[in-house]
Amino acid sequence: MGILDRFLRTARFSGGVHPDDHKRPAADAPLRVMPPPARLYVPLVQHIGSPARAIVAVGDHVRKGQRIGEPQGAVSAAIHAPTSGRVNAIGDIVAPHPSGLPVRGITIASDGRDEWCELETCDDPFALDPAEIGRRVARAGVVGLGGAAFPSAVKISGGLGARVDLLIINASECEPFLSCDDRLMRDRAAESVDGIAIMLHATGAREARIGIEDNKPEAIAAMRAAVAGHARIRVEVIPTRYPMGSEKHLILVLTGREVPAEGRPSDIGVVVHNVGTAVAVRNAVRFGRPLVSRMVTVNGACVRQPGNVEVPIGTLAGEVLAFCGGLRAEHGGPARLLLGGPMTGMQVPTLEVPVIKGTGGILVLDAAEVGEGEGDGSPCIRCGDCMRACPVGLLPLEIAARVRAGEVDAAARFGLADCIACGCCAYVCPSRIPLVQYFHHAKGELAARARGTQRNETIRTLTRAKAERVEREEREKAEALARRAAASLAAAAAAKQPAAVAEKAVEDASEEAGVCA
Amino acid sequence: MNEYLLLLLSTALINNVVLVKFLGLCPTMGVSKSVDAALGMGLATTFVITLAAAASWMLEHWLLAPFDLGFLRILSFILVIAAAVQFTEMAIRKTSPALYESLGIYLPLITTNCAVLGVALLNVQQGYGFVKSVLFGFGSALGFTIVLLIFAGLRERLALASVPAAFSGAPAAFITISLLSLAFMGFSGLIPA
Amino acid sequence: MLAAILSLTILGAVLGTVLGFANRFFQVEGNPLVEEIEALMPGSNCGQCGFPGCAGAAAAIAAGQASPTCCPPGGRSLAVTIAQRLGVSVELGGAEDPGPLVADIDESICIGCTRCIRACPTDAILGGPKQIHNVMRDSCSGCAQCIDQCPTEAMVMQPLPVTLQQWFWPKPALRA
Amino acid sequence: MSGHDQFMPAPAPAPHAHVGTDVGRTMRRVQLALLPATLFGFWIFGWPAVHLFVITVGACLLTEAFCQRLRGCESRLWDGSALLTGWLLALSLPPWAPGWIGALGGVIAIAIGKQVYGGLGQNLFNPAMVARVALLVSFPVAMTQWVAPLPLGSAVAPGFLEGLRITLGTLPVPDAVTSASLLGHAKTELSRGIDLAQALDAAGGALSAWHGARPGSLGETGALLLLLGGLYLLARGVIRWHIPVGVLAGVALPAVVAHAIDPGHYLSATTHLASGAVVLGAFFIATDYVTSPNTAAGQLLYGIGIGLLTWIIRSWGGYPEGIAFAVLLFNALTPVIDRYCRPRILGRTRRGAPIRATQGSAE
Repeated sequence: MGILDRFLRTARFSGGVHPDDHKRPAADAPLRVMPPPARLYVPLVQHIGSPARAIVAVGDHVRKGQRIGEPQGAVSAAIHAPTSGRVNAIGDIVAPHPSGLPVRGITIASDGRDEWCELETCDDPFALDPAEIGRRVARAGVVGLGGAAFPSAVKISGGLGARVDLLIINASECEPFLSCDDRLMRDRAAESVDGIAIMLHATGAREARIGIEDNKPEAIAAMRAAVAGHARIRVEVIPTRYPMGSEKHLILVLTGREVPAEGRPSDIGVVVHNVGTAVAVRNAVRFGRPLVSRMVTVNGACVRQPGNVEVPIGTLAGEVLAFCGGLRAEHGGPARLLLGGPMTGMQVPTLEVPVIKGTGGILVLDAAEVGEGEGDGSPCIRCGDCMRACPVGLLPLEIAARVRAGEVDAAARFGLADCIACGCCAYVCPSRIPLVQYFHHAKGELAARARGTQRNETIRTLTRAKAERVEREEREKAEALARRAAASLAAAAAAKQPAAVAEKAVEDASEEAGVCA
Repeated sequence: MNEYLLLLLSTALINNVVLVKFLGLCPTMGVSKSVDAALGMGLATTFVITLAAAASWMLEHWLLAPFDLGFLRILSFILVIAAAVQFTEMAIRKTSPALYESLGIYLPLITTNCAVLGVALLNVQQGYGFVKSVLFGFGSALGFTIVLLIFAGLRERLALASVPAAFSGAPAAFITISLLSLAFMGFSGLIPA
Repeated sequence: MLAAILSLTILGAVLGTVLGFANRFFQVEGNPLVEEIEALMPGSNCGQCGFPGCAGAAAAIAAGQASPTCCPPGGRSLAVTIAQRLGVSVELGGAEDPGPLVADIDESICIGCTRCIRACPTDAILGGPKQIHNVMRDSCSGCAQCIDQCPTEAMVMQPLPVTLQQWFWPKPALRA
Repeated sequence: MSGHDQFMPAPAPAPHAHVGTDVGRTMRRVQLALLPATLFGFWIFGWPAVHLFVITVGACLLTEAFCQRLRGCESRLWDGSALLTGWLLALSLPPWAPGWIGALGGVIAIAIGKQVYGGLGQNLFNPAMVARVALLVSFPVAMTQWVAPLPLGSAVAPGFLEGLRITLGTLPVPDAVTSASLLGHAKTELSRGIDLAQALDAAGGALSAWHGARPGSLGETGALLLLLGGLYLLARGVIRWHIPVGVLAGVALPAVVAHAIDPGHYLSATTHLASGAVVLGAFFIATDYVTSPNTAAGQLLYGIGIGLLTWIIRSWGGYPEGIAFAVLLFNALTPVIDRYCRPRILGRTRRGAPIRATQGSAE
């Protein structure tokens, strides 16, 4: 890549930051495969969308790869048993989430045999209909492995409505500390490219471009060698800058085109998949293997043996750390336990949280890596660093000031909805204002408000329906009453009996009505 | 031409109606919480002041002076101003209900905006001709609008600041406008009177 | 003196006429605000606001006699929607807002009398005679009309539990 | 593995990394950049200037401490912001001004200019300029009494105690050393109907301006040293070029044009740039983060506006120097500028609407 080309690509989006990447030595350590632990905790929602529904019962025996959760609704993903064993419990487990709230999940006690269930293999995936590939991917419960965990089948075939002519493979891995994609490309380059070829076939795109940041020369070399035979797949080296791995920014750098706000990449004929997802798709289509394990980077100054590990889904973070030699207490000991990278990852309060499909890293950072230092507590001095760091072109300081004052709507007018929560602003803030928390809070507040409005809407409809029903019933009763009264009056008149009987009938009818009302 | 331009500049900035003559402080403090409302108020007041300047000139020269009715000046001017304000209010209510609601009570209160009467009376005092009177009125109103806009911008930011409880609200606003007035003193002497 | 009286009279008459015509020209229909607000309210006429029904509350809010926050079933979202429509700011009371309250039935005490079912304006309570009743949380407006009906005090109002999907970061604590 | 107590109970939001800057470092860098010019000023104007500087900075720090105490918030006296405010104010005062001017200025700057709004980061106007303008308007005589340079160590320079007495006002400033600043001199001569070419010849020409050996405030004399400090701030990334370049261009461009048309009435661009507080203002005062616009376009506009207004006030206004007024006025305009100069959001047009999707082949 020429210097000019490099410069032009860098200039395509303003903002972004260059954090210390901390990728080595973890990225250079060989890939390890972790055997299934004694107990696995598999949440029923590991993806964006509706939770899956458990289709096994406590006490059932399951085999590895057996479906245990059925997708619900249009955007959802199936859940599979990560190893063979017995279903121990179906209930609440601690979610891998900073809130520490429970999530519904299935606990499996491993029988130690780790035997697969019957798998549907396919020797020539390119002979398959794209829709069939989509179905197989959906059946395998594959979700985007870059972190967002969006069900992949929706993006692979159909579902998007628009024609896709470019498939972009996101292998930029711009988050510091994480190297699972790097390692995957170094060790399984041929498999990745095979997966990309299958995706290319399924999406109907004309070409695929693999975007890799230039701080991963080994991965670039491995992938270049692997794509040698594929005319429609290209490896593109892109400058290292956070957040290069953001979908919209990667598209911008690779194609020069912007995804419209409030829109999706498919609006401009592009679809983006993570390189890890490509391998998962290959496994699903060629071997029928569902997504039951993933590559996880275990890193941070407090980890004894940092590196990349293939971990069964549902393994507790503490057990993965134990597999990596446990924690060390130097440098003041562990300061934060993170799932994901340091820029967007989640801090969790306990080691007892399971690895799920979207967990790309387990990091145990010390205070120095977190950057805890002096300066805490200063107010905003309007230096504008956040504005210059923002890769989307927002004014984080203005948005945060409005959220702080409780003016969430005013914040929304400053483009809150366009915030990708990359964390660049808070990373550079000299006053260390938790800007991202302000944005998360405001977005949550707006969402809660929208839910409230929706709720009020429903309740209003229900109230009207009931009021109308009550009114109708009363009217019908009154009519019935009148009919009966008239009938009995007529009968009385016909029989020339005293009117008292008719009155009695009216009374009876009204009593009855009173009871029913 | 140059003379008219200087008159406009001088009334708008150098002898600013709010910051130098201290007229029209009530709406300046009242309708400066948001820039949008301030702009609406500024435009409405501009319309009224310009109209009142023209009308008061005609009143003065065609009615009050010929019939020697100088003692009715304030009374009749207020009558004209009130009518102009009423007209503006109806027009705004029809054309922009949102602006009408955001201006609230301050819209009819343009009547008692001393800047309006002040400009009309100053016009008579200065003995300007018709065109100059209108320009004087328009320039003053322009100055009023500029200050209102700047001040509203400042107050929008002030609303986000963590002002100590003792100063929050009107005190901080008054200090701010006094500092703004201080800044406008830089214009003094720009055009020899 | 005569000139003064005459001139002011004529002036007044002329201006009055002009304004009169202007008034006709710029005629605006009556205030549609009340109906608009009423359409936003839950409509269960629960009376927790202290006004006679939702229509009464809407009129009071439009007239500025009641705060947009006066409707507990409508909660925050309703308050904000109304405040936006009125162009006023509301004090939402910050983080201590527990969210909407919904009815909940203590199944160990419920005797299945169906009184709450009849009282519920949104048909949010399921169950038949002599069967334990259940509240559909999504449909409960939080009007609390069922609470007084229950002979065994099995009905209680409780805040909606926060789920993982609904949880969001609290506002950062203010630093002095 | 006992993980429960090992990590913080209340998780913090992302990001879990930081670039490592803090507010104090920025303040220290600005102070470092000001140091050479200040020391030069001390040398030129001797002990009274040192005393005035100490009093002004001391008044700022005391007021800050008092206000923070009064507000009951945690003390942030040593974040350097009050020190910087006092420093800038001292640099803009006549070096031999009585001590109470400095003290009063310090109180005004911190109490009215800053703490009324809630302290650091909340103020709407530059505190130092608020104080300077308030003093200039209230005490025009004391604020325009300049002295000729009397370098430390020269025979006529007052000693430490003598200087203290001058600052405290018990010893009158000898008439022999009072003098007019270059801009003041030009203004007076012009008003007397004397051509500028002759007037400046008598004053020793404009060239002496750059090296500073001439009457003026503490901070206007060492223009070259201030320029050096400003370049240091630029190199360090503390400030960006838009505001300084805007201010300098805003002063210089009209000056070049006007001087070419009528040299007898308008000072040359070099004189404008080297005299008064243009360099100080361009690099240190107008660039105050809190009171200047955020976006590049806004900053450029703001800078040019300040420069232009400074030139207008200097050329036609009632005051010989206009930087302080110009800065205050554009501080007031900052929210309006910020409102209309916003960066474009990715995927949106400048007006905020989503861009239209363009289907088609990549590149």
